[in-house]
This record gives sequence, structure tokens and C-alpha cells, in this order.
Amino acid sequence: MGKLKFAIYWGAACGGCDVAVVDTHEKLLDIAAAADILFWPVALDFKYRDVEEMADKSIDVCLFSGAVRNSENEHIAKLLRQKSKVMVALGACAQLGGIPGLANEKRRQDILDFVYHGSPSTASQKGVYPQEITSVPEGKLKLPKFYDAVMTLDQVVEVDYYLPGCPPESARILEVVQAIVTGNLPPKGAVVGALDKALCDSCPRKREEKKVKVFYRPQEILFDPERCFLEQGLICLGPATRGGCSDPPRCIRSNMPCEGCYGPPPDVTDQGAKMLSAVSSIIDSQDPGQIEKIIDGIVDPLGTFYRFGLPASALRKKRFP
Amino acid sequence: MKTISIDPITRLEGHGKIEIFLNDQGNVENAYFQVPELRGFEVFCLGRPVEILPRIVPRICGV
Amino acid sequence: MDNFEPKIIGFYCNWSSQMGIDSAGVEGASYPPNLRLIRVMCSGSVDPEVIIEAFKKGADGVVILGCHLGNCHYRNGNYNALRRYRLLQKTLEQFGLEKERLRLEWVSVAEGKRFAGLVGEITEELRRLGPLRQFS
Amino acid sequence: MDGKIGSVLVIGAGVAGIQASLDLAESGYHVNLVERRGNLMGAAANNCCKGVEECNRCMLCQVSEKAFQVITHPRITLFRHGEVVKVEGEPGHFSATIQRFPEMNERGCPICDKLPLYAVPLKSDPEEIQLDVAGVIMAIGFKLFDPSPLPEFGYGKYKDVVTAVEFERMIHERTGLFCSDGRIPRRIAFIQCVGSRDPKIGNPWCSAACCSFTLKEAIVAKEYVKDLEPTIFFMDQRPYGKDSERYLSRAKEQYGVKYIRSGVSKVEAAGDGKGLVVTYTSETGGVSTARFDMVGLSIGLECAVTAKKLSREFGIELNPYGFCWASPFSPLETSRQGFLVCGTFGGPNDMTESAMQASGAAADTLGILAKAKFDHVPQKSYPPERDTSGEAPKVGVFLCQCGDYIGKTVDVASLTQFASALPEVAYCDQRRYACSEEFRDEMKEAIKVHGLNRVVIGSCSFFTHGSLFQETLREAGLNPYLMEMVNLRDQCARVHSHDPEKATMKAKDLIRMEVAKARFLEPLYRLSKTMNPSALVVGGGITGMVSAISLAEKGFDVHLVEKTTQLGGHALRIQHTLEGGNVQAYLSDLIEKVKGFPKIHVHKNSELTAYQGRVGDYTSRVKTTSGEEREIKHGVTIIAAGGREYKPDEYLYGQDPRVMISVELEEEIDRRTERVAQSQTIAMIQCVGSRNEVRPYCSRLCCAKSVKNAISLKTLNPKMNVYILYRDMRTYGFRESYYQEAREKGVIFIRYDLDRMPEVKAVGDILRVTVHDIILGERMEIDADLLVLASAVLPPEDNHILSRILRVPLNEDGFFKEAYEKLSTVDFMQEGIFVAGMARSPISIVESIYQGKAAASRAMTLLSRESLLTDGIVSTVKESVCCGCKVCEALCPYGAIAVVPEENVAKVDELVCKGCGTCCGACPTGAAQLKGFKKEQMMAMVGAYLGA
Repeated sequence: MGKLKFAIYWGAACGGCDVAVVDTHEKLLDIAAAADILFWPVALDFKYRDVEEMADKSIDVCLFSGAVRNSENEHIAKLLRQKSKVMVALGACAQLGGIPGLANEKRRQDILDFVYHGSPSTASQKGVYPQEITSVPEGKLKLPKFYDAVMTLDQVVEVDYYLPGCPPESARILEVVQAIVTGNLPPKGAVVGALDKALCDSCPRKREEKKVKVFYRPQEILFDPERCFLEQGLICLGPATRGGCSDPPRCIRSNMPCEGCYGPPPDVTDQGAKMLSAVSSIIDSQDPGQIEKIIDGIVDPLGTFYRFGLPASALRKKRFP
Repeated sequence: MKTISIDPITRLEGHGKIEIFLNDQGNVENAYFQVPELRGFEVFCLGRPVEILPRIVPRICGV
Repeated sequence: MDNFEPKIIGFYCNWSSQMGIDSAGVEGASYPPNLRLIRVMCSGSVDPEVIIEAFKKGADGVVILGCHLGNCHYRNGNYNALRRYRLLQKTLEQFGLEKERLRLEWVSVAEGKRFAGLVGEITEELRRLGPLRQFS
Repeated sequence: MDGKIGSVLVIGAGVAGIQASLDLAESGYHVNLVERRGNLMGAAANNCCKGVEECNRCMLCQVSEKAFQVITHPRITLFRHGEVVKVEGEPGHFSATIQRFPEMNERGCPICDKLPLYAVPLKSDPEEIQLDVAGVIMAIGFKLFDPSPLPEFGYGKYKDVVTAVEFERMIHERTGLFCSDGRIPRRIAFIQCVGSRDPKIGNPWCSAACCSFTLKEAIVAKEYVKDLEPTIFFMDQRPYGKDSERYLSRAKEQYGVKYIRSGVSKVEAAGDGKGLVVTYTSETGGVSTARFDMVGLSIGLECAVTAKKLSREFGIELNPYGFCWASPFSPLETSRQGFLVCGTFGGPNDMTESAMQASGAAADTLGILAKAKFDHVPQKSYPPERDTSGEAPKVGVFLCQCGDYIGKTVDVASLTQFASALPEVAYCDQRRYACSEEFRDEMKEAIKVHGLNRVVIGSCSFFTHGSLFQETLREAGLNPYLMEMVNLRDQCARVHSHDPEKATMKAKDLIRMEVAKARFLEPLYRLSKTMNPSALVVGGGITGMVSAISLAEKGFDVHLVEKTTQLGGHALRIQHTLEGGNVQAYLSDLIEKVKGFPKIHVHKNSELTAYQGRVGDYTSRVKTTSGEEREIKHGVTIIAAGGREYKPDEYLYGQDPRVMISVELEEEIDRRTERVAQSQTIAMIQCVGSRNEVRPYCSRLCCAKSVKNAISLKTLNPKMNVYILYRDMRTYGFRESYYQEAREKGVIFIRYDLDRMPEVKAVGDILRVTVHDIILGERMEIDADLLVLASAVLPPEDNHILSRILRVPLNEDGFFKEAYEKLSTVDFMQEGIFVAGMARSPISIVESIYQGKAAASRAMTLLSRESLLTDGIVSTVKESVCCGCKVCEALCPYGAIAVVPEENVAKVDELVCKGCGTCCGACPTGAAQLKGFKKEQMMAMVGAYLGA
């Protein structure tokens, strides 16, 4: 058997997933020994044209990170899908929309207006906006179309596996690559490199009783580093987030609540809905007025419960009637 | 007129594209650097509680 | 939008609200035919995931019906419904849904007529708000 | 059978009759319930839900639910429009004659007379019926006082003068508050004690229930009209029930209900013809008037219309007020053996006391009943259940026209056609009455012939007909949970009769949704839990002993755990009751009885240290003071841990030997101590430690206690000056006559306010009590020889420990918190554990006796069974995804779900779970799902309506 052929690409992403791949350190050499990387913009000098020229399905595995934000992302996603046998959504953005997905709370035009005009740090006297086609004396320049909403990878192409995380833990990436190399793959559509159990399962913090009278913002209290965040009134998405980022979970280890980047556990489709359900259920009050007050302590439900998953959520984006 | 398109620009963080136009002599007539990427952090950070920002903005660039 | 008929899904508890809703029929009250009712055991068991799914699939409004506070068949399941509903409503508002599209109402055995009036009121309100266009 | 009869006659189907019937039927006996009217629920049917944001506990919902249970209970035979005319024989062997009124209308809804047919099959009988019964429970209720003969209140003359009960119905029926001319009232007056506490008209008693009732009306009225000013004219505020004091404070503080202590002399039309003018004499004697838009008369309770006739016919005695006479320490026993009384026939009561007495009467009846249990329900055999697990869904849809109710509006033929074409529907048929026996037989046949494995029935309410159709499935060899119902009648046809086309469209949607859900139905099974027929009773006071005796009489083993060295509890210090009963004689009698029962195992000097298990199978550990520990296995638990008195730190108590608390005075009176005999002046201060900020509850029994002591003192020495400093005299019910007697004997009652509390000083030899006399409007000094403090009743110190061990909640005051404040008052949400007596709230000895019996009766509804069946609808946890987050654990009202630490997954105790699904709605991983209502089923319904 010849060496496997890999492609690694990023859509609307920060490059953190690529760094996570690099963070496999010397193990990267093992990957290189087992596989040829045909395309990886952050590291290698291959161009889109090189990909276009490849035969269909000539790439064995494509690791696609980043969300689909514009027509270029979509185009390349489709291109790579066509050329790849296995498409892996790498990281939260590809799987869920990720942080760039928060843009789905805003209008497309509002984003453009602020970035190119309204923002205090923008100096654009002529009010120039990026154009899809710009005519220059030499010809026409083309920029991709900026979509109305951020999409997840599987909203534009078929995805075979999901490798969650923002970014995915390097060790998990390595495990998955090894599984691919050894042909030891789970059924199509599976989430790999993560557990079926939610994060709480591997959380070392002590859980006593889940009854909360106040929700705090992290800067508002000194919290007990040994005890469950939720029980102290700090919103932690651990219960509705897949575990597996590391053991113990990495944010928890750093004394911060889980923010949900590993996405929903297997039986959940809308992570935010499930999390808000759990959070509201632990409110310890039977007084409608007090309940209202306690809930007001959660200042940004959407940004809290859908921080990484807005485009993947059932409602996907804000509605502007 | 000949055009050289460097797409994408590689081995750096972010998305970029360069179009180079050569004249008949084969010299560079003009070159355009383009950034096809926009995510809009400036906007979706607006209105968010301050404590969430340190958890959002690192995702501007992860390299 | 004159011909707009809102699609409404209602989740009602097996106890007081079932008795109340049914007594609207027994008493011969009438209300607009826009509501589709789904029986659950307790208003406190309604899963926000299902509600959001209903909106996603094109429901213009969702109403949860339970026993009056303090009178839950399971003692305090309806308080749970209340807590969950308030946070869900707050979240949905951030999604751009008018808060009138998600309602939580208490109905008792003797409130058949009130329930009929309520359905009329909810239907009217949703007619005024217009259709909740598909999200996807 | 031991020759006794296993059947009871209950007369009256109000709250008390319903509760007594259910308790007996649940304990396995047969009940003949006779009701004069066409509907059940008696006076409770007057309660109407007003639909305000927060439930004001009219309890109609719960009473209706219980009424439904009565109607559908296989061991209760209901005779509506019937009257018991004769009962002959002996306890255990009575023969009763029932006459039924010929004009009865069987088609009326038995729940609420105004509703048309609820097609529950009712048994019909000939017009005169003979019944063999072992005992008779009289729950004939009361009559509301008719204020028409009292011209001063203008009732009948002015349309806007209504009784409180009329007011209640009015708000409901008009769904709002309006004057007779349609205006919205701004000012509304309620006048208390109309027809009560009024010796002039022959009603000297306090009607007990009206203070709370009116309070509720005022609050509800205020909810409807936000700027309303409700005013209550009253003599004493007497909402004495558990948690009522908080309700009263809320009425004043949150709702701004105004209270005017006064006597109302007349209600007249205002001179300008607008509204009504109330003339009243205030406490200080001044006469004032105030103008109102509406006046509500808080009318009292009188003995039932039929009381006299029945007492004559049955040979039971009445008390001087026309209510049923009951024996002092057996408050539910009448003068005729085998006849028991409960509810308002025994005296004015609220719903809470009535229901408790009803349970108590049921317990008392059990003693004369046969041992044979559950022999009145024929054992039915079913074909073996078909295993449908490997089969693809084959849904049968059965549609009902319900006579014309559905068929007139919904096009059932086209609906049938529609349903037949739905995917996975293998069979569809319709009939005029789906509930008819013929159609149910056809249904069974169709299930067999077509191999159906899911059934959807489009007819009426699951509430009324669910069990009938589940039964049909069982008879056809299908698991009963493979059935779903669509209420085409009440949720579609009847409410859309004006638009048949849309109604049919909606019916199609509803059927499609239910068929979509049916696809995901699974067979569910009711689990059987074993029942250890023995009880643990915590507390050896009167309540605990009464409970234990009731249980032992019926043959159950009882472990009676008492903390101290002797049985008797608080009552050991009490000499006699207000009514004159000899407490010590009763107590020693009770203790002897306990000793006489080999079934009662008394553990003195003992405390409960551990407790685990579930209803039917508990294991407790009891430890003696000497450190011995033993394990007890039992099926149910009764908490009767009692209360304790407050040792005041005010008014020089503990500093000056002349200051004592009520119970100490009682002991001294009994011992005839010199200082009591020589006292010239004795002052008593009421509400010491009660009804204040620290303890915002009424201790309930102290008013009667002080009146009792005052009468004793005046009897000893008529010349003695006895002062009672009070805030409200709460001598509710017949206790009022002793208050009257005390005043006649010259006891001086002085009222004080919270903002001007009495002061006590030792001035030399003199103990000086200073009080602001509101009536005289001046400070008054009483130089007392002895000062007696009516101190609060506190929950036992270790209640919180007990609460933690037994895992049942306490209320804010530290007393045990029952399942529902007004009904189910001795039950907890957790099955198999009960509470009675002072552990629940402060009560008198007589009340403890029937509460103890009530707890025993409730316990026996479980103990009488060999095993208990759960419902199939319970929560289940998918362990492969549960992360042990514990969100569910704190939510469950029954303690049925908990995270097992070793495995870090939540597990449901299906024997305890009641299937509310609260944990499932909350579960963040979707691991917890409610069987029969799983997410996939809900999603399928949503999808079927809105498109996948």
C-alpha cells in the first residue's frame, strides 16, 4: 500500500486547528512518514490550481477546518470534497460554525458597514466597500461573495467525520490520523476524537447539590476551585458538551468553566437549548419575581449557550423581520 | 497581457491572493494584493459582556 | 397578510390543563382552529429542544400549558416550566423571535372558557406578528 | 372471610365523603357512596378557579381529580340522587336502605352539574336498594347561612350585596369583577361573621373557614382589578390554618387589603344612588360610614339541612348547635356504634380538616371491617401479551363520532380515508361510539386479524377514557401502552363547530401527529413492588400512639420509636381539654392499649439514625441512648415527632419566678398551688413568640389554652382578676362558646397591637404589666401576682435532622412540609411516608387524634396491598451518555433519580418515579427520557404537523 494522501485546508478560521496539527510536534513526522500532504496552505506551497488538476477522489483524507463564510470557502470545500475520499470537519468552526458563527446574530450589511465604515479605527474617507468584482485598467479583480450567514461545513458538503474542539486537542488529532492510517474508522457521520459522555464525566470537581440562587459573572466572585462551577452559579457548559478535550478537561484544569467548544453530546442536536434547559432547571426559587431576577443574571444567553454552535443550532441565525 | 495569480498565498496565517499583471515585455505592470476573508469580529463582539471577549478574540488568529 | 393563518403548537399537561382544555369542548366554547395540541405529563417536562425544533420547522407560535403555580400535580413541575420558559424566551428574543411567539399559560379545570379566549388572543397576536419565516 | 362485611356506606360526596371513600377503596374495601345531588364535590364545587397568575388554593383542581378517581374506581359504587333512609343492624353487619329520586338525570356530568355528558359508564340501579355494609361514614356537610332574614346587611335588597360564595362564582363566570350595572368596582367591602359568632340569631359558633375564604376573595378581586381597595370588616382575624398567617400578611402587605376591626350595623344604598354605604362601629366605639361599590358577606356555616332527619332515623345524637355530637377523645365517633362522622357535619371546618377527618374516619371504620381485602373486584384474566418487538409498525386507527358531537362537525368519513392512507397505518375504522362494547370487541378483532401493533384512537379525553381503551388493548393481547388518543371531541369538533372544514383539517393533522408518534411507541410495563406490611412510627405522643393503634388493630406490625423514656409526649403535661375531657385518663388508657398490642413494638429512648429504601421496603436503624442499635424493616413511615413549647426570652421569663408559660400554669392549677390560689390578679399575654417576624405563624392552640386556664381560675376563685392580653382571639369553631363563657365569667380581654407591645417590669414586689388599651385609648397598668405567657409552639429541635434522614422537606418554619397544603395534608410527595400532629403544624389534642388516624388510614392504603404497581410511564436514563452532572437529582420531587457515585451515572428508581418527566426536560445530554413521551416521539409529532 502506498502512502496516504492528505489535504489540510482552512475556511473561515483562525488557523488554530492547523497549529493544533503542528502541535503534534515530532509525531508530525510520523504522519509525514505515513502520508503525503498534497495541500496545506499554511505550511506548503500548493495552490488551488494544483488541487483542481488532481483526479477526483485522489486525496484520501481532507481535514477541513473553518466555517463557510463566503463563496470561496464554499467553492474550495466543494472542490476538496470532489477530490477527497474522506472529508473530516476539523474543529469547532467546521463542525458547528465556531466563533465566526457568532456573526449570525448580525446582519450582513451591518457587519460591512461597521468594519469598512463605522468602526472608530476605520479610516475610509471615500467609504470604500469591498466589491465582488473590481475593474482595474488591467482587467477585473474578483473577491469572494460575503454570505448572509456563516454555515457549517456539512451545510455545504457531505462530511464523513467530525473532529471537534476549538481547537481540537493535538493528541486527539493524532489518534484520529492513526485510526485513518490503520483503516480503523468508525461508521460514517461519527464524531471522532471525542467521547460520547459529556465533559462532566471527566471533570474532577466535586458535585454536591445543583441549586443556584444567583448566577455570577466570573469577575464577580472568588470561586472554590474544587467545586462544580455550576453549583457556584458560574455557567459552565460541561453538562451539554462532549468530553474528550483532555483529562482533566483543559478549561476546567485552568480554573475556567467549559464554554462548549466540543459541541453537543451524541443525543443532542441543539446544544444551546439543552444547556439553557439545564441551567434554568437548577434555579432555586419558586418566586416568579425572583426567578426573573436570577435569570437576568445571565446577561448574554445566546453568546453563552451558542458561543460555538450558532450556525449548527436549529435556528442557525438571528431573524430580522 | 499575461496574468500571474498566486492563490492562495501560502505559508502564512490568513487568506490572501495576489494578481500580477505583466506587460508585453514580461515586466510587472501592476500587482494587486487581495484579502478575500472577512469574519467580522469587530461587529459580533459589540454588545457582548466583557468577560466573554477574552474567550472570543483569541480566535481572530490562532497561529 | 390577510389570509395568514398562524400555525401554533401547544404542549399541555396531563392534569389541570388537560381538564381545562377539554372542558372548553364540553362547555361548547369555541376558538380558532390554529392550535395543535400535544399531550405531555407535566409542563415541566417540555424540552426546549423540541420547542426550538417546532420554530425551526415553521411553527409561528408555541404555547406551553400547565397547572397554575402552586397547584402542580407533581408539586412544582410547573415552576420548572416557568424557569425554563423564561430563559428560553430571553434566548429566543436574541434570535429575533418576538416574545409573544412563545407563551406559557396556566389553565385549571374550571377555565375552559378562559382557555378558549386565550387561544383566540394568541392566534390574533400571531396574526398581527405575521409568519415566522423559515430559519434555515 | 371471617363473616364480616368488606363494604362501607359513605353518605355525602363532598370533600370528606370523597376522601373517605378513596381511602377505603384504596385499602381494598368496597364503598357505597350516596349523594343527594347529581354532582360530586359538595361545597367545593362552589370553588371556582379565577385564573389569576398564582394559584390561590381553591383546591378545585385536586378535588376534581379525586372526584374522577371516585367515579372510575372499581371498588366504589356511586349512588347519585340518592338518600339513605334506614340503617339497621350492628357494627359490622348493617343493612342500609337507599332511595333514589326518580327525577334524576343520569346524563349530567357527575363532576360538575353544569357540564353535559362525560360518557363514563355509570352503574344504574333500581330505585330502592338494600346494601349490606359494615360501617357508616356520615359526611353530609353543611348548609350555608342565608343572610336574607338579616335586614341590616341589605342582602336581597341591593344587587351589589352578595355572599362570599356568590362572589366566588361571579368572578369565575364573568371572568372578571363587575358590579350589577356592569361597572368595574373600585372599592369593595367584605363583612365577616355574617351568621357566625352571633348568639342573637342562635349561631354562637365561629364558622372557622370564612376568614381564610374571604381573604382569598379579597386577593383574587385585587388581582382582577389592580386599583381595587378591598376592605374587610371583622372582629378577629382567624385564618388559623397552617401557613395562613403568611397568606394574611401577604394580603395586607402585597395586596393592600385593608382590615377594619368593627361591628357593621348596616348596609344601605348611598344617597346619590351610586354604591353602598356601610355603617360600622369601630373598636373604640365611634360610628363611621364608608362607601363601597360592592359588599361581600362572609356567611357562616350551619348544620346540614338533613342533619335532624338523619339523626332521628339513624339514632345519632346532635350537639346543641345541631351538628353531630362526637365523643371527646374519639372525635370521629358518633353516639351510635359503627357510625362515624367527618367533615362539617361534626362542626364548622375547612377543607383541610374535613379531608383529614375523612381519612381518620376511614381508619376508624377499618376496625369493624372484614379482613378479606380486594375481594370486590373480580380478577380478570388477559390473553398473554404479544411480543411485538420484531414487528414493523402496523398502526390501527379507530375513530369515533361520539354520537353527533364529533360527527356533526368533523367529516369522519374523509378523516377515515385520510388516516387509512397514512404511512404505516394498516387499518382504519370508525363508529358512532368508539367506547361502546361492540366497537371495542371489533377493535380487538381487528388487532388480531390485521396484526396491528399500535393503536390510535380518535375520540375523546385520555383522562376519562384512556384506561378503558388501554384495557381493550390488553384484552387483545397488546401492551396497553401501545395506544395513543386524540381528543377529537373536546379539542376539535366541539370547539370548532362553526367551521367544519377547518375542524376536519385540524382533525387530520391531529391524527397524523399521533400516528407519527405511535410509530415510536414501545411496550411499557408496570412494575410490582413488594409491600412489607409493617410501619415505623416516629414519635410516641398522642398522634403516634393513635396511628400505631389504628394500624395494629388492622393487624399490621408497628415499630413505635420514642426519644424519651416514656410514651405520651407533650400531652403528659396537659390536664384537661378545653371541652373538659380528662387528658391524663385518656393518655394512660392509650398507653395501656399500646402495651396490649403485641403487634406494637415500642422502642423507648431511641432515635432514628439511618433510613433507606423506598415505599414497601424500608430499612431503618434505631439507636438507643445506651448505644444499642437495631435494624427495622418496614413498608411505610409515619412522622409524629411532635412539637415543643417556646421558652420565651421576653417578659422576664426565666428571670422572675412569677412569670410562667401556659402549660406551667395549667400544672399549677391542677396541683392547686398556693400562689395560684392566693393570686388576686393574673395576667396572660397571647402570641408570645408567634405571629411575629421571627415566627410568622400562628401557634393555633394557645388562645383556647388561655381561655381554658382563665375559666379554671375563675372557677377556683371568681373574684380573681384575670386579664388576657391578645391580638386576635382565635377560638375557632365551637371553641368560641368558651371564649363567650370566659367573658361572662368576668375574664377581661384587652387587645394590643404589634406596634404597641405590652411591657412587663418588676417594680419592687410588684409585677407590673403595662398595656395600651386600644378601646379606652390609654395606657393601663396591671399589677399582677402571676404573669402567664401563651408561648409559641416550635417544631422539635431535631426536625432538620429527621428531615435529612427521611429525605422529606421542612417548611420555612421548620415544620414538615406536606405534599399539598390543603388536601393531601398528611402525605408527602414521596410515596410511603406520612406526617401527622405537631410535627406538621401546631394543633390541639383532639386534632392530633384524628390526624394520627388520618396518617394511619393513608398508610393503610399502601399496607393493605401485597404489592404495589407502578405506572409504566417512568423516566429512564441512557447510561452511555449520562455524565452524572446531577441536574436531575435536585429536581425530582420524589427522590427517584440520583447519581450513583461509583458509576457517575444517574439511575432512576422506577418503583419510586411518578413519571412527571421534569428530569427529562432538564437533562442536558438527553440521557434522561420519559417513557411514552421521548424526544423522538415529540419530534415526530412536531414534524408530522409542520413537515419533516
